[in-house]
Amino acid sequence: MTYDIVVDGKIHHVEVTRGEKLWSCRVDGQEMEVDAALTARDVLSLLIGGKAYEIKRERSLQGELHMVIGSARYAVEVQDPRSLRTRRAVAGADSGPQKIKAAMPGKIVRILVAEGNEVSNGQGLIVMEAMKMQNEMKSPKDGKVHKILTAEGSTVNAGDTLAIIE
Amino acid sequence: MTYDIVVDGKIHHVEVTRGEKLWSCRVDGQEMEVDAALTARDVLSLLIGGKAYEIKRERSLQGELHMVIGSARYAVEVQDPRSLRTRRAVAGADSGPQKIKAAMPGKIVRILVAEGNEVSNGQGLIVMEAMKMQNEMKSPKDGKVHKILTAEGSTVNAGDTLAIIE
Amino acid sequence: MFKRILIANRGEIAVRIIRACRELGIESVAVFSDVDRKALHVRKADYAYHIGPATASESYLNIDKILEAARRSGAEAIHPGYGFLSENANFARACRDAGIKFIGPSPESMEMMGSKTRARQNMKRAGVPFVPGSERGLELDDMERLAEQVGYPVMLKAAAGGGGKGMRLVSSPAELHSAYENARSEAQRSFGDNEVYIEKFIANPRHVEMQIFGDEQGNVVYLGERECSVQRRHQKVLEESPSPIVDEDMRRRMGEIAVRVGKAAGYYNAGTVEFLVDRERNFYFLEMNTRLQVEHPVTEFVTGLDLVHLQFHVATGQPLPFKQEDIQLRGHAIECRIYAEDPDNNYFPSPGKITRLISPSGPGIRRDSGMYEGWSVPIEYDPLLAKLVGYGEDREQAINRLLRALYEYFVGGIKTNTSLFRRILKDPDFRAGNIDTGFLDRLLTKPNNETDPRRPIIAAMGAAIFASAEAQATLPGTTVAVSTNGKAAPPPPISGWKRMAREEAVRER
Amino acid sequence: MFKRILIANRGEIAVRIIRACRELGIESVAVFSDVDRKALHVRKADYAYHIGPATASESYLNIDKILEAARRSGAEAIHPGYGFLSENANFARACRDAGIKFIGPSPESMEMMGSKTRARQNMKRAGVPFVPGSERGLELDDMERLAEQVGYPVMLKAAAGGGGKGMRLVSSPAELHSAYENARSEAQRSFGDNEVYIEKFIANPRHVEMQIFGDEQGNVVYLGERECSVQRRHQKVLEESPSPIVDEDMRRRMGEIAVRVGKAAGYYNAGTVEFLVDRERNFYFLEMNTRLQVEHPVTEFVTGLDLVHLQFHVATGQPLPFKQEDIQLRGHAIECRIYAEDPDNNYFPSPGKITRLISPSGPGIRRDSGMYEGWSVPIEYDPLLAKLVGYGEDREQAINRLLRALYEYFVGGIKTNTSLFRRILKDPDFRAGNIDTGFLDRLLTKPNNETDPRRPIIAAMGAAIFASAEAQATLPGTTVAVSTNGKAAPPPPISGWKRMAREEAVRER
Repeated sequence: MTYDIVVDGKIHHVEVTRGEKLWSCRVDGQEMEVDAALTARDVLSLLIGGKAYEIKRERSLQGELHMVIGSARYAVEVQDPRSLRTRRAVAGADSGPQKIKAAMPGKIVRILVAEGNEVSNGQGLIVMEAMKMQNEMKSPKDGKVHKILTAEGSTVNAGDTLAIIE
Repeated sequence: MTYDIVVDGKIHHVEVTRGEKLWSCRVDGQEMEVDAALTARDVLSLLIGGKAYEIKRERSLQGELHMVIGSARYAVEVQDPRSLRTRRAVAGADSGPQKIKAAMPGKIVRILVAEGNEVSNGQGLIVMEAMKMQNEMKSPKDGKVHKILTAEGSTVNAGDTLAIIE
Repeated sequence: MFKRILIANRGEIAVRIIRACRELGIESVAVFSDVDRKALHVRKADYAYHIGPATASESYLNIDKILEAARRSGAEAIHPGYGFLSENANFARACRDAGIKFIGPSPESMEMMGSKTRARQNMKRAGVPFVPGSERGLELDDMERLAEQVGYPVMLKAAAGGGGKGMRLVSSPAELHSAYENARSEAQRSFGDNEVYIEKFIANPRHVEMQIFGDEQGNVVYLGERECSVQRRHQKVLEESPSPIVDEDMRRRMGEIAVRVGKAAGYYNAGTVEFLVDRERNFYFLEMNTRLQVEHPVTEFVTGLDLVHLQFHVATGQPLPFKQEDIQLRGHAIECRIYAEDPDNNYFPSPGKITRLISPSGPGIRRDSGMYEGWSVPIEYDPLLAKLVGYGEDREQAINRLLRALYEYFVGGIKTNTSLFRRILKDPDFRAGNIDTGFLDRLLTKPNNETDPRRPIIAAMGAAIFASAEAQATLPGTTVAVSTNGKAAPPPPISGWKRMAREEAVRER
Repeated sequence: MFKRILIANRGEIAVRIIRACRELGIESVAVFSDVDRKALHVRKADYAYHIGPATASESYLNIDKILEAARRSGAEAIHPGYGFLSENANFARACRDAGIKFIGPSPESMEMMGSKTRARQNMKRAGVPFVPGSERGLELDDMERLAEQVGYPVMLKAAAGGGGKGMRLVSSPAELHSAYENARSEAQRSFGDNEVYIEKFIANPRHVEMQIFGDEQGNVVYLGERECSVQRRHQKVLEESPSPIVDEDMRRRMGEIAVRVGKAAGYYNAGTVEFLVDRERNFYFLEMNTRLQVEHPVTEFVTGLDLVHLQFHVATGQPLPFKQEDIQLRGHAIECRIYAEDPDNNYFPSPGKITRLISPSGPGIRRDSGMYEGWSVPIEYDPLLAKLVGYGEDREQAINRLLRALYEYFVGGIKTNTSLFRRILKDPDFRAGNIDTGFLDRLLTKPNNETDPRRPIIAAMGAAIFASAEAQATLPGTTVAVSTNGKAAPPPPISGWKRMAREEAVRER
């Protein structure tokens, strides 16, 4: 089977075919014979020419798919080559308006910018308190505060959009 | 709901009804209010008047159901009151012919009795080797060797009947 | 020994105390809020009582409800753990009035030490060295005067404080006013007491603390120091014992002063005396924590003692079972605090359901955990999930064992800060013992390049094999819908896998 | 240090060695048979090579295949673990010839010690005390003569033997003949060598062994004893250090003799000298094990050392990093060998799928395990699943911590012998240190009444609640079919539970 797979924003073209004992894999044109075994739920053991890899699959609360190899974690998106989402996924990172979302429920302690302000990548925008900790949410890019969608003291839920940077 | 539940060979009549917060339970006529929560797969937490019990459910390879409480393990059979299996389960223990079964695959090293021999409870019948260990299978009761269904040196599978004591 | 003890806490520390109870044949009584019915400490206890809603003030911080649970359960003693009511003298007194033994120091010692300014006065009399600053809470104008006097930068601190709450660094007179107001309001919010005092700020000090232990006969011993300089936002992240800069002589001097502090406070049970250490290895009294510390396991590893067993022992009124000279320190131990927070997202808390948990074990590894697979981390409480502690013949072996254990540790479904510890433990400065309270902030500004060019390709292949094996159960050619199903646990292995398994089974004959 | 090491073993010991490799930055190479593709040691290693079918003689015991894997992987050294090829001098020699470092003693030392009779001769010269008996394998008639001479009861032992294989107790001349034949055939089966020798039988001795460690410079030290008297069918079940009957003086005398044994054999790397101890605490040389022992973790706990790190270190040709007087023994450690066997069914092996695994951790607990949830224990190999080791300030605390950990340990789907350890650790004789090699057989004849009259009722209630919650997803009134579905993992929680969960969710707001 053939997939376009986005790993940390970079596309890889992957073909996998299961043979009698091994899988034949072609990644970005590179051929490999792989001994693959599911050892436990969401845990895949790969042997490639003697080298062993354990891959743990995880879906986060936000629904992102991650592959964890040893101590490294990779955000992965498995794409139907015909779909268009891939390009977005790769391009999306920096261009266009960015929503600042609450990753979890909490309370807005302070808002550090106003609509229309110019902000730079990494600049603090909103201070939120959750799990007894205050956390500053920073701007993902250089740009302008298009909208503030919350107020100091208000309580927000996971996924709520708090501001939009364009 | 109502069940006849056999715990280590003894029948208990159990009625359970789930209420808003608690379960109402009646075991052998004794009433109890129980706070029950499934904490993990097959792990049940019960609070009965402050006393906490963690019950782990297990089905063995042979399909027996066990309830493990702390360090104690109980063989349990959940019965539809209308069925007859209960009585068997309770009575069965000592009466009638008993099959000596191989609990796992292995090799028959020695057969210590012959058909027709009188045997007493706990007397060695067959020596089997598995997992690098020799194990003697003993008679479950006083009786007579009705049949020997295996031979020295033969390999047997789990569940094979090796002998019958009557 | 007590027959039954109530643990007025939750999470890993409640589990750790329940374990000590079971080891000593003591029945344990857990308490839980609405969101903790399925918490691990409830699963492990012999008794468990519901004490109210998630909000701590209505459950774990509610003295009446906890004493009520103690009465109902017939507990003879209460262990407060750390945090919550552990340093609340009113609670200790309420226990005493209710005829229930509070496992900790007397309310009087707690009060004396609870207010930093009063502690300071008492300690000064005992000849304990201090960082120059105010003896007590100050009004703004007095504070401005004193700040000029000791010289900027200065640190503002909440008198009732702890754990960085209500602390502010002020590097110039211009900043003093707003910092003062913020510190007061945060102190008020956090401790219901807005008293704030001032201290000369020591640049990049080390934070070293001394474990002491006293009995009700007045004996006090010290059990070695802990280096706690690795902090983020004034919160300890990693602790170790011994400290890389403390030699036998310094340990003896620091220990004897800590014992003097304890005796001056009429202290008994477990306590910790915190010191600031400057570049010249001068140390200054910082504060005393009148409770069992989060990081007590590193001391247990190097002393071989069980501090919770010891707490129970002295709480029954018996004297310490050993003298100072019997303490044998051996080896090196380091603790990592595993938090539910996202290192890739500014360490933002990451509660939620733990869909997968693979835990390390093996030589030199101790794990004190409050989580389990399938449990949901509530948003209401401190995000500390577990403590991973490594022991070694020496510091290097302890570090290497921890790195090995962190490599094995996998918490799926939520984010944890395990990658942070890999960075710390691999850092050359850390490995050389060159750490101070500014270490971690400096480290986090460095780029993190833990990368193997081959790995992303393996990740892609793995994702494809997962997808392919599962796709074959559904329509061929379809792909795994990543966006859907995110919140639920991943679907069970389906026929694609089953077939694969069968093939393997055949092959294995 | 080595760059890459192959581990010629499986199960918990392979995992333990792989961990040591990772801790020291060494790449680990696992080998596996057909049935071990999914074994934990394969999951944890950096490299893994398939070496053949399940039958050990065609895989883990096959020298050519293992050396071939070593060549393919580029491993510079091989650690044999215990069992399999660990005491096979031909393998050690084959490694040497292949230019691969065998992590263990020289083949010459192994050969000298491998044959008990030759070891005996050498040790006698070194002035090591012996149980009276034959110097070497005997024919039946010589054996009858010698048996009369030393007096019955006597013990027959396989010269190449170990672990109880080929051992026979003979209490009267009448039994000698058949016992001799059985011992020879079993020895032949087990070791391919039917040489059998004879020894005077010491009634209810203790089995105490001394850990020694040597370097290639000829230095040999002892690291304290292990009491291994708790045995079933001559198989160790539980080991501890220190021994309840060994005081400092006896430890020194026993240790110095063990060092003499090592030096007489030109021994280096880890080794163990086994002694029989009679009621008067006289000890007699039994045999030397030229490998790392299963029970090495108890010594690691009391010495604070890592013996596998140390094995790597001396295998690189470096001298021991410490002297005898640097060894600091502290506290007490006990190991329980967790086997896949059924205590309620005559300890019959119980392989199969582990459907549920809840593992203990916390203070003073070390777990070296080769299993994981979802893994199937193969029938082809030794049933040792894991080792649970408890440390304490003293023996009592170590016992109590182990009991606590055993209480937390749950292995579902197969049977394990955890209940056996609860019986042992609660037994008054054991707790008093009154143990000998007959202890366990005596204990097992006693009735086992670990019963709480209330528990069966709770079990019934639990079963009913499980059934009721699940039944509601299917037809009301139907019950759980116990007989079906037995082999598969239990079905996932279904709507009965879901509803319950929802109700709780509501309640928790």
